[in-house]
Amino acid sequence: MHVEIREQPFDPWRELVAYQASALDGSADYGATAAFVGTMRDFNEGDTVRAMRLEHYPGMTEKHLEGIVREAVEEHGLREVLVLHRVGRMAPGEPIVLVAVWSGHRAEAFRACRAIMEDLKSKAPFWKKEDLETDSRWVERNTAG
Amino acid sequence: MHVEIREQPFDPWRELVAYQASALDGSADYGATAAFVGTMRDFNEGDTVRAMRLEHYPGMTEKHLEGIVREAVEEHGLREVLVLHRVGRMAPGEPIVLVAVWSGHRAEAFRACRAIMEDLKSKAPFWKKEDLETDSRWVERNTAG
Amino acid sequence: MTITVKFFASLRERVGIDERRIDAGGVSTAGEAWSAVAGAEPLAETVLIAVNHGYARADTPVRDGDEVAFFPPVTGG
Amino acid sequence: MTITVKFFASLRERVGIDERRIDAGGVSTAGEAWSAVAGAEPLAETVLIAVNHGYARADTPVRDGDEVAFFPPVTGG
Repeated sequence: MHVEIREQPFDPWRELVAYQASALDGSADYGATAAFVGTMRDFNEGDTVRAMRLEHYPGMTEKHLEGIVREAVEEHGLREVLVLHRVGRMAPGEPIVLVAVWSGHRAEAFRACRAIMEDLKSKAPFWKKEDLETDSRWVERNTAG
Repeated sequence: MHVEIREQPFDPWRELVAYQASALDGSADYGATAAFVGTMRDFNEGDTVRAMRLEHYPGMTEKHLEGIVREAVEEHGLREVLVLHRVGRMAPGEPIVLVAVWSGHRAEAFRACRAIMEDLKSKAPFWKKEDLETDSRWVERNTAG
Repeated sequence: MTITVKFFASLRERVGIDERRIDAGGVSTAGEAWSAVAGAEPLAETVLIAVNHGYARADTPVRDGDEVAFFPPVTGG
Repeated sequence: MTITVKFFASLRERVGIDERRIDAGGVSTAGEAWSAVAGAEPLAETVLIAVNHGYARADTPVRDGDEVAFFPPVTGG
């Protein structure tokens, strides 16, 4: 299991491949991999977004994400989990979050990947501030899953 | 949208990255990517599996998968979809199927990725025959999602 | 004036036929195409049927030029 | 004998404070830690509270050495 906060842009698929190679290389005991990537859009609530700043609570954020992952592993019997989340200043098109889950069968993989994302969005301490054309604003609330 | 049957092993994550680069390059109008990869396991129903042969119905399989994808795009308002499925002789650890979905928000991406996989597993004409230690057998039924 | 009949996977092995062209005369449904090729072997409930690459039933009409396929439950993915 | 109080995101901007250490004397709950730093500004229902990196409530006890944080609804992912 691995959870990490990144201050620099990352390629989520390259990270997934590298993690799979290191944590699962040579094993053929998992049948399902489910992955989700959230990407920064250039448009939100009717406005063009030029850039975004993602703030987090160092220490609590990592601890909370590790708790989410541990719970998911126990509940769904997962083989491996990788969670990466960007913080700092970022541009449209850049990945914000990667959640990847490896398990024996597809039902657990789908359920766990989604459960981790929902918990992350509703409880992990991250906050987005968007730079619009002329001013900036805090995103007030995440949409329901 | 792209659907393809492959007779040779493929790297699903490399395919996903290549497809995203060609079909979605430069756009920041999607916020969510959900992907599923099914991998051949070396163990099934209590037996060690040495190899597998995947048979399909050329013509009908592609047509059915294209129908599934078209329906998912309409129902969930997807931005892009990529479906690759292996056929022929394969070894444990090799990817069998990739379903990748791009959409505006995460709810549609998760739902559509799973819906495409469930439909594929329950209706697309593919059949698996497993080579065990001493004999071979047809897989009789897919597990429920 | 022919109908193409195909069998897949375990059903192909059991019936012992991959593909056969039959005379369309006297064959008006998918079920009749089965009987024309498989003879006395009954068409089991679990067998899936496709006509021209779309799912069908034993009573689905078939005609000259059609392709009828029979196969066991699918196990892809 | 101190408690560390932190504010994040829009709440940090509104209160105008990032982090402050306060005397633990006379502060026995997270809500009292808020009042000790934010003064008359009421602790809104929507504000989330954490004590030592775990979610808490206004009446959660705090003591010397604890870290108490206040922040708006989270918007990650």
